[in-house]
Order: sequence, then C-alpha cells, then structure tokens
Amino acid sequence: MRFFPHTNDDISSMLETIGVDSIEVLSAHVPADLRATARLKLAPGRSEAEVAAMISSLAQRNLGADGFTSFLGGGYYRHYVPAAVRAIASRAEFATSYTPYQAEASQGSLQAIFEFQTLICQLTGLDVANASMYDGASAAAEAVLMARRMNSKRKLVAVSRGLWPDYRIAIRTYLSALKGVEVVELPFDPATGSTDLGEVRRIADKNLLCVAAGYPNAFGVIEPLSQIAAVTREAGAALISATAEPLALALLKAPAELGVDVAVGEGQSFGLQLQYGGPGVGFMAARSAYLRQMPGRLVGQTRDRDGARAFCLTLAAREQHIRREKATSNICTNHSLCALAVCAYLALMGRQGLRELAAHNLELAHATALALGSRGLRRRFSGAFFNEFAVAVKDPRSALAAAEKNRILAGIDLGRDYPELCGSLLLSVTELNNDREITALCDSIAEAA
Amino acid sequence: MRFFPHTNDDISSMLETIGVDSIEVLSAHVPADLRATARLKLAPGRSEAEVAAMISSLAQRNLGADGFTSFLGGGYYRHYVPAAVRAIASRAEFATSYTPYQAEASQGSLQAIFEFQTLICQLTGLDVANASMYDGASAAAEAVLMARRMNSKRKLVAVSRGLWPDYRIAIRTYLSALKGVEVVELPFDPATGSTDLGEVRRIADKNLLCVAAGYPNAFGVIEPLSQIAAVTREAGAALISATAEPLALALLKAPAELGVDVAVGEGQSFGLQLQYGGPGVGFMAARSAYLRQMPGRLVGQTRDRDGARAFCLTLAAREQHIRREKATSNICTNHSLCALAVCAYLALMGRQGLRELAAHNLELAHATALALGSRGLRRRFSGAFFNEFAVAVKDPRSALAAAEKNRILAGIDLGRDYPELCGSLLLSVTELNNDREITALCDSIAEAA
Amino acid sequence: MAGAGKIGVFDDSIESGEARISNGKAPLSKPRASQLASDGAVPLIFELSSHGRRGSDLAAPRGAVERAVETLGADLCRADLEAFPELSEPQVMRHFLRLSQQNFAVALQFYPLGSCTMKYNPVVNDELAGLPGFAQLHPHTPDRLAQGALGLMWDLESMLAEISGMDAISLHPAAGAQGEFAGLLIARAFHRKRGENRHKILIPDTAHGTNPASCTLAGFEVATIKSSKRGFIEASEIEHAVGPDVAALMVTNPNTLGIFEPEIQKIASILHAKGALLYLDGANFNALMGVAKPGHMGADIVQMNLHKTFSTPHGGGGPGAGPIAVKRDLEPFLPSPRILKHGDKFHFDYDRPDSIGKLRSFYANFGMLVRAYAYILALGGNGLAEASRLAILNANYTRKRLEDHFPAASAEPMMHECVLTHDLEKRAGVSTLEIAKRLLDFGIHPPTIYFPLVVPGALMIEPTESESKETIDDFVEAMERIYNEALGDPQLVKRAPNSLRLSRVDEAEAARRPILRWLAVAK
Amino acid sequence: MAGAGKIGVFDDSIESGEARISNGKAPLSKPRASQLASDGAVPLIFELSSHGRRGSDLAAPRGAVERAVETLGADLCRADLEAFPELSEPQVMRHFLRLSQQNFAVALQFYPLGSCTMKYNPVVNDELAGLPGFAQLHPHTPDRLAQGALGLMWDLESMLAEISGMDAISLHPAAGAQGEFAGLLIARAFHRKRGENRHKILIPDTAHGTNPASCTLAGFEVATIKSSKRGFIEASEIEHAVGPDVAALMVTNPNTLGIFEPEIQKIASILHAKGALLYLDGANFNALMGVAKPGHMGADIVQMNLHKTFSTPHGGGGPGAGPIAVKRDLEPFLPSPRILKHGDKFHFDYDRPDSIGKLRSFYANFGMLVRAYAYILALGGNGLAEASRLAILNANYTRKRLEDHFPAASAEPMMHECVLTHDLEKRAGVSTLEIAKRLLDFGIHPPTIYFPLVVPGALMIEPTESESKETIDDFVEAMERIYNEALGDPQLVKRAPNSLRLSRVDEAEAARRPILRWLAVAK
Ligand SMILES: Cc1ncc(COP(=O)(O)O)c(C=O)c1O
Ligand SMILES: Cc1ncc(COP(=O)(O)O)c(C=O)c1O
Repeated sequence: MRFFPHTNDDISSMLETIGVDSIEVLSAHVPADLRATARLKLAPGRSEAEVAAMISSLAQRNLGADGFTSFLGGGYYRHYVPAAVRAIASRAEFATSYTPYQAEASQGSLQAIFEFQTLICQLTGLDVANASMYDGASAAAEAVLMARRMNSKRKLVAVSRGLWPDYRIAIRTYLSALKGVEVVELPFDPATGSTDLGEVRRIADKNLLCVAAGYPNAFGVIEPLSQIAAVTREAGAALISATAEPLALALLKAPAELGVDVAVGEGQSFGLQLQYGGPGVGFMAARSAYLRQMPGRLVGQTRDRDGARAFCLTLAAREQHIRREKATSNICTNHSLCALAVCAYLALMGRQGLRELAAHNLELAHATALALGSRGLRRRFSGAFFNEFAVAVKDPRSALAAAEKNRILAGIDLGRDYPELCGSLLLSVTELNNDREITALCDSIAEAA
Repeated sequence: MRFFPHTNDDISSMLETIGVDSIEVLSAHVPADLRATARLKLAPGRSEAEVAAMISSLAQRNLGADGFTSFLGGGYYRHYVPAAVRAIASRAEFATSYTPYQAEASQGSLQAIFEFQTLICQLTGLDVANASMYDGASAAAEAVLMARRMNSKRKLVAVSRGLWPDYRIAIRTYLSALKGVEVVELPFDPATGSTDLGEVRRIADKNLLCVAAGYPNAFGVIEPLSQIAAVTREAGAALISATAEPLALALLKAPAELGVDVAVGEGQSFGLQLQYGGPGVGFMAARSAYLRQMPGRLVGQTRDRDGARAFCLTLAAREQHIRREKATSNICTNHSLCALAVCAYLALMGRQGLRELAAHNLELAHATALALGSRGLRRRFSGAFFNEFAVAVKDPRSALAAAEKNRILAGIDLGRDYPELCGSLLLSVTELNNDREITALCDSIAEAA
Repeated sequence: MAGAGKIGVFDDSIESGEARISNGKAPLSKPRASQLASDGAVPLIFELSSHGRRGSDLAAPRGAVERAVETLGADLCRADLEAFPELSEPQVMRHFLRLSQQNFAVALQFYPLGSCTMKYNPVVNDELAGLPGFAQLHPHTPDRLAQGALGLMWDLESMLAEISGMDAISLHPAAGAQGEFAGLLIARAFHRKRGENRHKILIPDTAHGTNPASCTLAGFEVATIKSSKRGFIEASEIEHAVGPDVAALMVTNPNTLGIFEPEIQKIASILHAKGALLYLDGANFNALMGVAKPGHMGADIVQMNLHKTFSTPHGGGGPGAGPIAVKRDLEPFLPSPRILKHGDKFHFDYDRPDSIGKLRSFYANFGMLVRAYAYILALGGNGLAEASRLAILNANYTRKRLEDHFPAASAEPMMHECVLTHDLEKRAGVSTLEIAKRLLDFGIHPPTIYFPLVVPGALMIEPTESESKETIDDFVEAMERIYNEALGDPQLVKRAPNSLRLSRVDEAEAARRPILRWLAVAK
Repeated sequence: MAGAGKIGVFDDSIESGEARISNGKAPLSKPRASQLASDGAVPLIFELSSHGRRGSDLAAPRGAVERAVETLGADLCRADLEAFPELSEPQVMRHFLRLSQQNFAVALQFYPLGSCTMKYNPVVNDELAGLPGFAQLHPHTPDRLAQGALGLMWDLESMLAEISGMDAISLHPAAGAQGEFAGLLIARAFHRKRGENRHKILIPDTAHGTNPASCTLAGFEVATIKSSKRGFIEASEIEHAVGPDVAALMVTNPNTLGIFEPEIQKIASILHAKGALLYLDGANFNALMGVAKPGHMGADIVQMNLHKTFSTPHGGGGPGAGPIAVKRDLEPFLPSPRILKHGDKFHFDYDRPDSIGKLRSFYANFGMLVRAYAYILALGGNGLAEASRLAILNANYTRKRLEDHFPAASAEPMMHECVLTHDLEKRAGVSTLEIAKRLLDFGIHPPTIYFPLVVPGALMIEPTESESKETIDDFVEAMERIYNEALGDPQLVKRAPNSLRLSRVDEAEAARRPILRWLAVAK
C-alpha cells in the first residue's frame, strides 16, 4: 500500500528486535472473541485514480455555485475566495502540524493566530479574542457559558428569536445539562425585524444573565445593539452579539462601540469555501474582564531566552488539559487552519478593500430589494439591512420552484423555521451576483408571485 | 493595483531621493515620438474574480478529458497524474526560483535535477543525461546537432519517416540553416511499420552522420533498434532514438542495450498534464563520449568547503552564457519544473509500479486491437507495439465522426500526415481507458466502417 | 529557506525599537519591519502595513463606501477600519510563506505526538475536498440538488458503523471533544427517557482532559477511577464504583498508556447490569482497526476522531471532525438532523423528537468528511487493518529499542503508542521538557509529554504506521544520544533548542504579562 | 523549517561512508540516509529506496508484467528497472517538501536577478492554467472542440501585438532563446525569398549569450559591435558596419546595461535603407510597457519572454514561453501553424508555404500562455504601464541609493534595471562573487553578476515593480554593510555564505571530476 513504508524485510527485522514471530502476537492479549470478529467488511483498497474518479462523480452530483445562480445565505455566505488564500492555507507546514504546544517549532502557526486574534479585536472593537472556536453557533453557546461563569448567580439567558435557528438550538443544547439556567426567547418586532426592545426591558432584572442577539440578525436586520446595551448595562447583564456575516463589520459600528461585552460569530465569509456547511470557524472576542474565563486557546507574545520576539500558547490554566473538569470549556482541537485562512484573507482585502467589498455587497442587496419592490414585492421588515433581507411573497414554494426552473436558487423559505413568517423568502446578495442575475431573480419570483 | 506595493508616499519619497519630480522624468530620454504613441489600447485592469470568471468560461469551451472518452495519443499521452506530483511541483520554492546559478541557495532544485538526470540514465541505460530540453521534438533536433559536432565531416542525416511529423519538421527546421548537411527520410516497411532496414543499409557509408528513429515510433511500433545499430555502428554513424511515450521504457530494453548512442524523448507521460501540448519536457541522454558536446544544463555533485555533499550547475563552458556563438546550443531557460515533476512522478511510481503501469497499458491496448480485430478491423502494421497502434478503416473521417457522436475521440487520422496511410486510424490506449470504453470505441468504429 | 543561521541577518526587534545584537554582528542601524531576514524572523502583517497599499482589487464601483454609509446612516457606521493591515498581494504571500517555514509539520518532520496520530495526510484528499461540487455547495441547497454530498455522508456513516461495530452514526460533531459532549448528552437523554436521574460519570485517572471537561459541560459529576498499577482499569474497581447514580463509564481504549483494557468486556457487563452505559473514547482508534470493534466490547457510545485515525490533516490545531457512534437503543437521541435513504435518494430528516439537538451550525464539517471518506476508500478494509497492524508494530519496536534508556511506564503490552519514562531528572536534573526541546535540534517534533498524568515525566510516543523503520531508528538514536548528553553535558540539553531560530521561549512571561494582540505603537 | 542550525543534526555523509564531524558535535554512529536531519540535508531518493516499497497502487491486474513480457517476447524486454527508486508516498512527499525548503525563491526572498525579471507570480494564474478544460486538453483535439483554448491564444496574440506595436505574433517558441532562433530563421527566410544571401548578424558586445548562440544555430556569422563608452550603440557605428552581407542587427532594448538605446530609430532607418532588418530582443520588455513600442522603434522582429515581463513563474529554470512578433511583410515566414479566426470560430492554419516550419511539437507552451493571458487581463493597459513605471522607479531608486558604494557602470539614464560596479576588488581583494555570496547571509538572492561582460565585476540589479521601498532599503543597507565588511573584515565576506546549510560550494571540483548521476554503491 502506497502509504506504508514497511518492506517485508523491515517487518521481519523489527519483529526480531521485539522478539516476537508476528505482528499478531503484539495484539494477542486482546480478547480472542474480539479479534475473531474484528474483520472489516469493506471493499479492498483502491488506487488513487479509482478513488479520485469515485469521489469526483459524487461531486458532480451536487450543484456547485457554478451551475446555478444562487442567493442563498442564512448563516453561510457566498464570497469570492482569492487563490492566494488557498495557496497559503494548503501549505503543508500549516496544514499538517498540530496544536502548537512546542512554541519553538510552531512560530508560523502561532504568529498567524496572534494576527488573527488582533484582526478579530479590530473588527469587534473588543480587547481580547481567542484562537478560534468550531463555528459561530458553538461560539455563541460558549459565550453564554462564559457569561455564566462571570456571573453565576443569575439564571436567565435571553436569546433573541432573531438569532439563526442553529445558533438558538446550539445554545439550548449546550445549556441543556446545566442546572438552574433558564433560556427564554426574545420575540422580534414584526415590523422592523429587530429584537423587541420592550420585551428586553421587561425581563431585565437582577436575574438576567445575558442577552444574545444577531448583528446583523437572521433576517439580515441590523439590530440596534446600543439600545439593548443600555438595558443590559443597567441591569448588570452581559450583551452578546453574534455575527454570521462578519463582512458587515467592515461598515457597521464595532460591537464594542455599541456596548457589547462578548462578540462571537462565524468567519466563513472571510476566505473559506462553503463546503456544505463546514468547516467554518468561530470567533470570540470580549472585554478584558472576561480574559480568564475565555474558552479555547490563546496565543500570546513573549520573548525567547535571547530576547527575540516569540509567540506561544498561553493562559492554559483555563483549559481542559490542565484544569480537566474545571476547565472553561472542553474544546481541544479547534479550527486553527480556518483562522489562518481568515487571517490571510483579511490581510489581502485590507483596510480599504474590505470596506469596499462590504459596500459593494450592500449596494447590490439594496438594489435587489428596490428591484423587487418595483415589481410589487415588498421587504418583510423595515429594519436596516446589509446584504441579506426578507421579502414577502405569496407562495414561497412556487416562487422557489419557478426560480429553480431558471437555474436560480432564490433564497430560503423563512416559514420553515419561523411559522409566523410563512410567506417570506430570505435573500442574500453578494459580490458574486451581478445585475443580470438580479434581474433574472426578480423576474422569476415576480412571475410566480 | 494589488500586485504593486508602492504607496503614493513611497513614490514621492523615492522620487525625492532620486532627485526628480515624476517617474516620467526617468524615461524622458526615450524619444518623445515613441513615448507619445506608447499607450496600450487594452481594457483596464480587472479584479481577480473577473479574470477567473473570464478564463474559466474559456476553459469550459474546451473538452477536457472529462467530457469525452479519448484514445488520442500521437506524441502526447493521457495518464493519471497523482496529486502529490502537483503538490510538489506547485511548491512556491520550486516554482518561483530561477536557474540555480547560486548553488548554496538552490540545493532543492539542483538535487531534484540530479535525481532526474539519474532516472533518465536508468531508463535509457546511457551514461549521462542533461537537466532537460524544451520537449521531445527539439531534443531530437538538438541530438542531431550534437551528433554533428561529434563528427562534423559527415553530411547525411537520416530520419526515419516513422518519427512523429513534428519531430521530423523540428529536425529539418533546426538543421535548415546549417550548410552542407542533408536530411533524408528513411521509409518505413509498409508491412511492419518499422524503419526500412534495407534502406538504412543502402545509405550507410562514411558520409552517414546519424540515423534517428522512434522507440516506439509514430505508429506505436517498437523499432528493432539493435538491427539499425548494427548498421550504424559498422558505418561509424550515430544512432539516435526518440521516445514520445517513455512509459514503454519501463518494459522495453533500454536504448543503450540496443546500441543507441543518444536517446531523447518527451517526458510528458510522466506526471505532466496534457495542457494542449505544452509545456512538456524534453530529455536527452548519451554515451559518456558525448558529455562535452551536450546541449543544455548539467547538474553535478560536489562538496562544500566543509566537505558536505552539494550540487551545482557544471560544465558550463559548453553553454551560451560562457561560449556565446561557440556554445553547444542556445538553450537557456529550459523545462526544469517539468523535470522536477517527472522526478516526483517516477519516485512515486517506483521500480515495480512503473513496470506494472506499463504492462497495464500494453494489456489494454492489445485487448483493444484484439477486440477491433474480432470486429473485422485489422491492425495496419504487424510490428510489435506498446500502447498505441494503427488500425485500418475504410473511411477514417466517418469513423471519427461516428465515435464523436458517442462522445469518443477515437484517434488520429494518419492520412493527414501520411498520405500513403490514408485509411488508418492511430489509437492510444492507456490506464485511463477501461473495458467499457474500449467496447464502446470498437462498436462505434466498427459500425461506421 | 532552511538552514539559515544567525550571521548577518536583519534584526527583528521592531516592537521594542531597540537594536538587538545578533551573534556578534552589528545590527541594522534603524530596525524596521523587514521581509528579508535570513534567520526567518517575520514581522507582523500590521508592521508591514503602509497606508494606501492594497492586496485586492474589487469590481466595486467607485464611491461605494460613501454611498453605503449614506444608505445606512452615519450612526450605524464606523468611520474606518483603523489599524487594519494594508499590504500588497506579493507581501501577503511572502509573509505567510515565510511564516510557514517556521513550523514543524508531519509532512516534513517526524512528529510522534502521542494521542494525536500524526500520520500521513494524502494530498489527493485535499484536492478532492476542493472540487467545486463540494467546495461551492451551500448548506441550504435543497437535498434534491445535493445528492452527491448526502450520499457520500450516508456511505461514510455506514463505513464508520462497520469499522466501529456500532449501529448508528452522526457526523455532526466538529471535533473529538464535541463528540464526547454529544455522546454524554445522549447518555443523559437516554437515562432521562427511562426516568432515571444518573448524575455521575466514572473516568479513569489516565483520561484525556477533554473527558472530564465534557462531563462537566454535560452536567455530570466526575468520579475518578484509579488505574491499577499495571495501567488499566480493573473490573472489580468498577463493580465497586457503579451505583444507581452512575450514568456511564467513559474510557479510552487503548487507554492513554497505550494499553488495551483487558477487562473491557467484563466491565461493560457490569455497567449494563447496573443500568449504566459504556462510553468509549475512540481517539485511539488507530490501534483497533481489524483488531477489535468497540461495539463488540460492549460500548454504547463511541466518538471517532477523523483527524486522527482517518487522516484528515490537523491544520495546526484543527479543523477536525468527531462523529459519534451509538448502539441501536440510543439512536433516537443522536443530533438532528439525520441522513436517511429512500430508494436511491437521500434526505435530511429533522423529525427527531428525542434528539439532543444541535451543537453547531448545519450538519457537519463536510470538508473533513470528504477527506476521511477518500482515505477509507483508498485503504479499504484490508488497508485499514494493515494500518493498525503497522502502527502497533512501530510503537512496539520503538518501545523495545528504547527500553534500556527510556523504559515503558508499564510492563503491559502496548498497542499503537508507548508511554515511556526515564531517570534523567533524578540522575542529571534533566526534565522531560528539556529532552523534548533537545529533540527539536535533531529535527524531530517531540512526543506528547507529561501525559498521562499518572506517569512521572511521561513521554507518550505514537509513531503511526506512516513512518519507516529508518526514521524510528534515527529517532531512537537521537533519544539515546540525548540520554548520554544529559549525563555528560546536561547544559547542552537544558538550554535546548540550540539550533532553531529561537532559543527557549519564555512561556511564563507570556502568562505573567499577557500580550494577546498587536497594538499600534504611536509613531 | 527555517533557522535550523548545525547543532545536533544527523550527519549527511552517506555517500562517502565516513562520519563527518559537524560543529563539534558527535556524528551518528552509523551514517545513513535520514529524512530527519535538522539542518536540511536531504538524502537522494535512491538512498531512501528499499526493495519492495511502493508509492503507487495501480488498478493493474496481477501478473500483468509477466503477461506483457510474454506478449512482447523476452528479447524486446528488459528484466527490471534496476536501482530505480522504491519509496512510499509519505517518503516521497517528505523528500520533495524538505528539498523545497533548500531553495531561495522570489515568493519568499528578494531575488533581483538582473535580466530575469523576477516579479511576483500570481498564484491564481497557476490555478487557472490547471482548470480541467485546459490541463486535460489533448493537443490532437479537433479545433472544433478546443475553441476556448484557440480563442484564448488568438486573443493573447492580439494583446501582444498591441503591446509590442508589431503586426503578427506566433506563440510557438518554448522560450526566449527559441524565439530568437525562430526570429533569425525568419530573417533568413525573408532575405532568401528576396534572393539575397546575407550571412551576418551584428550584435553589440553587451548582448545576452543566447543572441550569438542563436545566430550560429541559424547559420549566421556574428559581427560584434562595440558599445560606446556611454553604454549604447551609436548609429554611426552601424552605418559603418552594415553591408550587403548583413541580415540584421540584433539588439536588446533597453540593453543589458539597462540603457534605452537612444539612437534606435536612426539605427533602424540605416538598417532598412541597406536592406537589413532590426531584430529586437524583447527580454527586457518590463521597461517598455506604455513607454515605447518596439514596432514604433522600427523593429522587424521581436521575441517576448512571457516568463519575465508577463509573470509566468520561472520554475527553477523554466518552462517559459518566447512568442515571436513580426512586421507584416515577415508574417508569411512565421512558424506553422497559425491561428485564424473565421466569424467567431478559430482554427489552426497549416497552409503556410513560406513558413520556417516548427521548432517543437504542437503549437506552444499553452500552460504558460494561460498564465500570461491572466496576467495581462488582471493588469490591463493601465496596469501594465504602471508596472513598467514602477520597475523603472525601483531600479533608479536602487541605483541612486547605492551610488556612493556601488556606482553605476554608465552615467546614462537606466530603465528597469541598473548595472553597478565597485572598487572592492582593488581596495580589499573582495570579488563580485564574494559579495554575491555574502548577500545570501542577508536572505537576499544576489543580482546577476559578471554580466554584461563589458562591465568589470558587474552587479546587474533588477528589483522589478513587485518589491516595496522597504525591501529595497533593506537591500541597500545590506549592500552598504557588505561594503564596509569588505574593508573591515574581508574574511567574513570572502568565506560567505556563513549562515546557510552549505558553505561555499566547490564548483571547480564539480567540473574537474564530473559526477552527473547517482550510482549504486556496492553494499
Ligand atoms: C484520548 C483523546 N480523547 C479526546 C481527544 C479530543 O479530541 P479533539 O481534540 O478532536 O477534540 C483527544 C485529542 O485531542 C484525545 O487524544
Ligand atoms: C536579454 C536576454 N535575452 C534572451 C534571453 C533568453 O531567454 P530564455 O532564457 O527564455 O531562453 C534572456 C534570458 O535568459 C535575456 O536576459
């Protein structure tokens, strides 16, 4: 087999050194009945060419972004990934190393993550960011857990219904086993699509642990975080913002500016392919007070013995391999390589480029909303939006079907996850869409509606 | 522009240092009329996404190996390229360096080429191989020129008509300017498809500089080189073999064993994609007597000052940058990266794998010939063949057209380049073809014939 | 460029603003961010930044930013992305390529990091995961139009079921630890459903840190089981420890000493008899393929780390994937959705009333699944078994060759990894950490150290099946040499690494005065 | 891993069988081929080979080799591929990845190799060239089914015509030198067709070596033109030299001193008046875009090196591409076939009775053409002109900054590169070669040295537009430091490189006793 370097001679001589007759002897202590039934009933091994052919044919049985025009968003966003990002992230030195426990032999990964942490701090305006989480939803859940560690007497976790369903479910699942914590859902204002402020005020008392809201939220609406923050600050609760489309942060006020305590989100938009939903990368940033309660790895700057700048994992006393059952989180393997790709992407886009890209997204999305409006299709919500919005249609299913006939994936039927929003489509428009596509989209939906 | 690191401030400060007001001043000495008309009437610059989209759409307007079943050969052969070869050859350290003039900073490229030279020597059985030529055809032409330098009194160059048309034309073009050299074509035996031995004998005298023949030749026929060698040796002429499908050398006797003096060929089969005909890579190996007349670069083993093994370019006194008009060749930039890919490919295939792959090719091709035979379609030549052969069909055009309807590229109409062979198709069968494809091919052609 | 030493290099002490004397050579007159330093020191992207540079050109129409701010209103918008990097594309490429050369990685170095299974990662798998039909497939694509991806996952689930001897698989968890968490929530849901309130998990003292951490997260109390002197759990101990409050035993097998738990079946029976479950941490699966199936051992829940046994690259710390496998009666509790097959069509099923829910967005780390699937297809049943056989051979050969200097922590047979110890601390005051750092001078990534915690100064070595006898022989020789150095010239070992760009990194300083991000220095 | 020094490394003296003492540390007891050496020494694939290993699994049915030998008959067949390498895939990957780190390359280092235009090579271009529709396109595909590729080339030809100011382009030649050869054969054919037998080419003494070598190959005699003291050709000199036997003047512009030939138009007129042609070597095109078009200078024939100005990567020595551009009256002589457009369809035209023929198989190095095309599309007309402007700026800035220590070889304005000289040989016995080697210690690839031949101890520096001011400033500082070292501590410079894995490589020894291949050592 091409992956095994052992020759028969190697095996014989190794066995001789060990002093046994066969490799089987080395596992002979494994109970015989287990060994007897351990045969793997799988097809025999295959050449690389065969494997490549089989898997390529599966890939062709999907619809890449190529075949269809797409307006799908809803937590994962279609963006152009520069080739340099792929070239960098596929460097074997980055891709085939592991957690940089040995700092002297891992400066490449460590420095890139230090840069990533800095970029996340810059985008969110917060003081400290970690080395990555699995994804946006689990990062949101971990943020709530962190808020709880900071303030363990409070019991009420308020999650905006305007958070993506997966985020809400992940928060509930992560909290499901914790005693005495109650999760409530904050309704959204049916007109604006943003979290119902009255309701926030209503529940804001000494028992309120935190409020979690999207920025922008699951309807693409830019939540008025500063107003929520005024309430949470007053109540002594934490405000957690979750961002699935971090490109918006290039234009929008930084969460910290609005009073957010912990900002989490999904980094996929920044240089990661869609990959049917994973791996993306979660990010988490917080005010410095949270530092010792952060989950996950942190990279810090230090010096070597000769005074040269160096980076290493730090504050590991929070982590599972040191603190075990008292750790801030169970996370071990994280999404480092994805964070590195994000870092490369942001370095390429840069200060001006990222803002221009964001503006371009916004402009296209707003143009789409206008074009739909001029065909009599109105936005479902009035709240300000970035590159995603909901549109009211009579029959979402037939609208989607009509579009699909024109090889367009027109969006997501919001009614699936929000029964109260049946008759709404969620559309995301990015730089990968052009005017021609937008017109075709509008025509298709308008016709069906 | 994303490729330029200059900020406006950089430019100003650089101009200030130089002591001029503008960049234009630096080229103001270029005649004004030239400058005035130098504007490039090309579209303005484009984003990476735009360029990628434009070029992808051009790529889709071709037929990759994917869309069609192919039996095309004729000098370039379809083989599976392992991903590791691509990963290795695309390492920036290999791809973005240049000719390894500075040995201490180029050991990666130099050692790989030293290994390539060794592999070519092993395959051909000859003593010395160079660092690469452009391709098989130009290597063949350079081989003839080299033979001439070794024996400059002789005037007659005999080229087998069984060499690929491009090779014959390249030889003629390379020789076209040299005074007193005559190129004659050796006919092939219409029955066997190999070079007419009688004709070789007829012209073999003191004036004969060299004979060049394919191994296998342009009809896929394995030339009986040892018989030609007996004649050339007797006459004191050189025998040059050219191989466009070097995979055959894994099974066939090494050229040196058969009396060949110089073996050249095309390395594309060994890990290079088809790329519509280039870049491939030429190889050249020869008996040691030819060493100082070799064209191109040579990598040699030596030591550094502390005795460590090292590699460097050597015997440069043959080359254009030293010898100028007296150089053995004008070649400067060669096909190093392709040679490196060949080296990686052969290291992966290895001693057993390469022979098995060759045998598999042979078996499939012979099975195809048999299957065609059983449908009444006979091989055009009786000579032994490896993975390519000519088959006699009544109307090649309609056979090709019929196959194309079934999405099969059935081969090459030999009549195009060999009027005497009209009514013949040249087919190449490789490991990329399977039994189902072979049956479909035979059915399509048989139907049309 | 490897081998670059310290003579004549540019100085890298940008941040301090102070020129540093490197190896007796005069430093540059004005230290600055240089992309040339021959010793490999790399400035931060922020230090390479210069206002007005760009690394991307966009089709965005001019003035878009101003118009966008107008559209949204200034009070929603930030004024700028202050201090964000501004580099050209060539600088970005050079930056990261130079950084990459500052890493050890298994593609280039021997990397016997115990418990991490740093085996060869076939590059073709990365290529296949990058095919447009996968890479550009949006997670909200209707099932109908994603049949290839769904089919691949369905097939992978079947394969993992066969390999593990379990009944049902969910590919949902993002990593091993998330798989543990999912598994423990399943155990919890299972007991709840049966009206039982079991709040304790038994965990041996050799367990990986994620095990107890996951228990806490899943709302369980941890009760530690002491391993026997021989290094495994005794059934009698479990018999004794399992009460009606115990939800499960969570055990790694082979355990982190590399020892196959000899009484695992008996233990499973005891647990089952008392209504408790057996959770098997499958991170060490590389020992088991074709040797023993967790399902047959009596395991009820197993998580499998695809980034270990199934060869998806570790990525400098991730991403990975941690599928969870369960026995039939636990299937209803698996994360939602699940993939179902009807005829020859696949779809996601969300109708899972007993499911524990979701731990992340969408279904799974699909990109990693493609790689693992390609790996299993390539090896096949025979190849996977051979991988385990050779991994076991390599570990035992390493153990045997090193036994005179670094004896095994237990006399028991070990499987795919071996945990060794040594007397150098006592004899020469040389610690395991120092031995590890000295290995770097030999171009070898150190094993896992100080783990499992029960072994003093542990060296946990997992060569994997990808390494040749020659490489192990070299490793053995390096270890022996270090042993002798520690006795003869301990300073050489204690001040290691001696040959990398950096000398020993001061981790204490990093923790004492945390600098976790770059901050612009006032110019 | 960069920065690995020489302490504690495995010994690499395999071939000699003798243990070598490295930096005072004890070598391994038994030297052997190790893939671990921390200093980066890499054994040959042949030394890593072991019988029975394989790096590929094939679908070939068992016994295929034996059957094949039977089919062909034993006397056609070899018995074995003796001494051919036998490695597993992980070993092959590790081998080449480790080797790669032994290279300087422009993606990672400053590489101002004069006359070679080592500019940034956008990685997206490599990706695009690898698209299946290109990579898997067979050269014998019917034109009908290759319209994308043909269209791309047709478009690229038009662009190159616009850029060069010439009328017709052939993309056929594989590199600059083959382009020169093609161009000279065209000149020859042109004169022949007119019944003239001109057998001489005028070449200035600053010409690149390929120029005279190509002349010989094309059957011409070379007559060398002395450059003026100021570093260019004087029209009066040409007036004098052109006789009825002169076929052409072959001139590089800007010439290899970086100087734009000021009298080029006058020279062209003289040549044309006397029936001779002007061949312009376009290897230095990076100075010309938007500045001056060769066609307007009076050039009849120009070759363009796409691997220089148009950014296709240099590949450690190639492949490149050397399209040839001609004026209308020379078009009939271009290599055959040519690409024609009829309506919106493209095809190859082979009906070219006056063509010089072919110099290689098939049409062109298509893979490189895709990259050059992508590059031109990305920059556009404005970007290409900007590239030349910034290349000129960088070269002039470098020249200015270095003038006190390394004065320019000529007082004339220089364009995209500058040729400098120095007095260190005289003042300190330090040669240009030694300066070059010392630059390696600063992580900088040296400039082209000792060329052009007319400049004693020449340093030919071409920074290209891809390099930042900061990088040039660092380079300048390194050069100044070396200058001072040469005076103060000449041995430091003379024994350079001091910080790479290898010390100075003995090139003389390599030539004296050529070892050009590995040979199995009897064991
Ligand atoms: C024994 C064991 N269990 C669990 C884990 C956790 O897996 P992951 O890092 O994928 O979360 C690991 C590896 O880190 C491990 O070695
Ligand atoms: C001025 C000049 N002319 C011609 C050439 C030859 O080009 P190539 O190396 O592509 O054959 C070169 C470069 O090597 C050059 O610098």
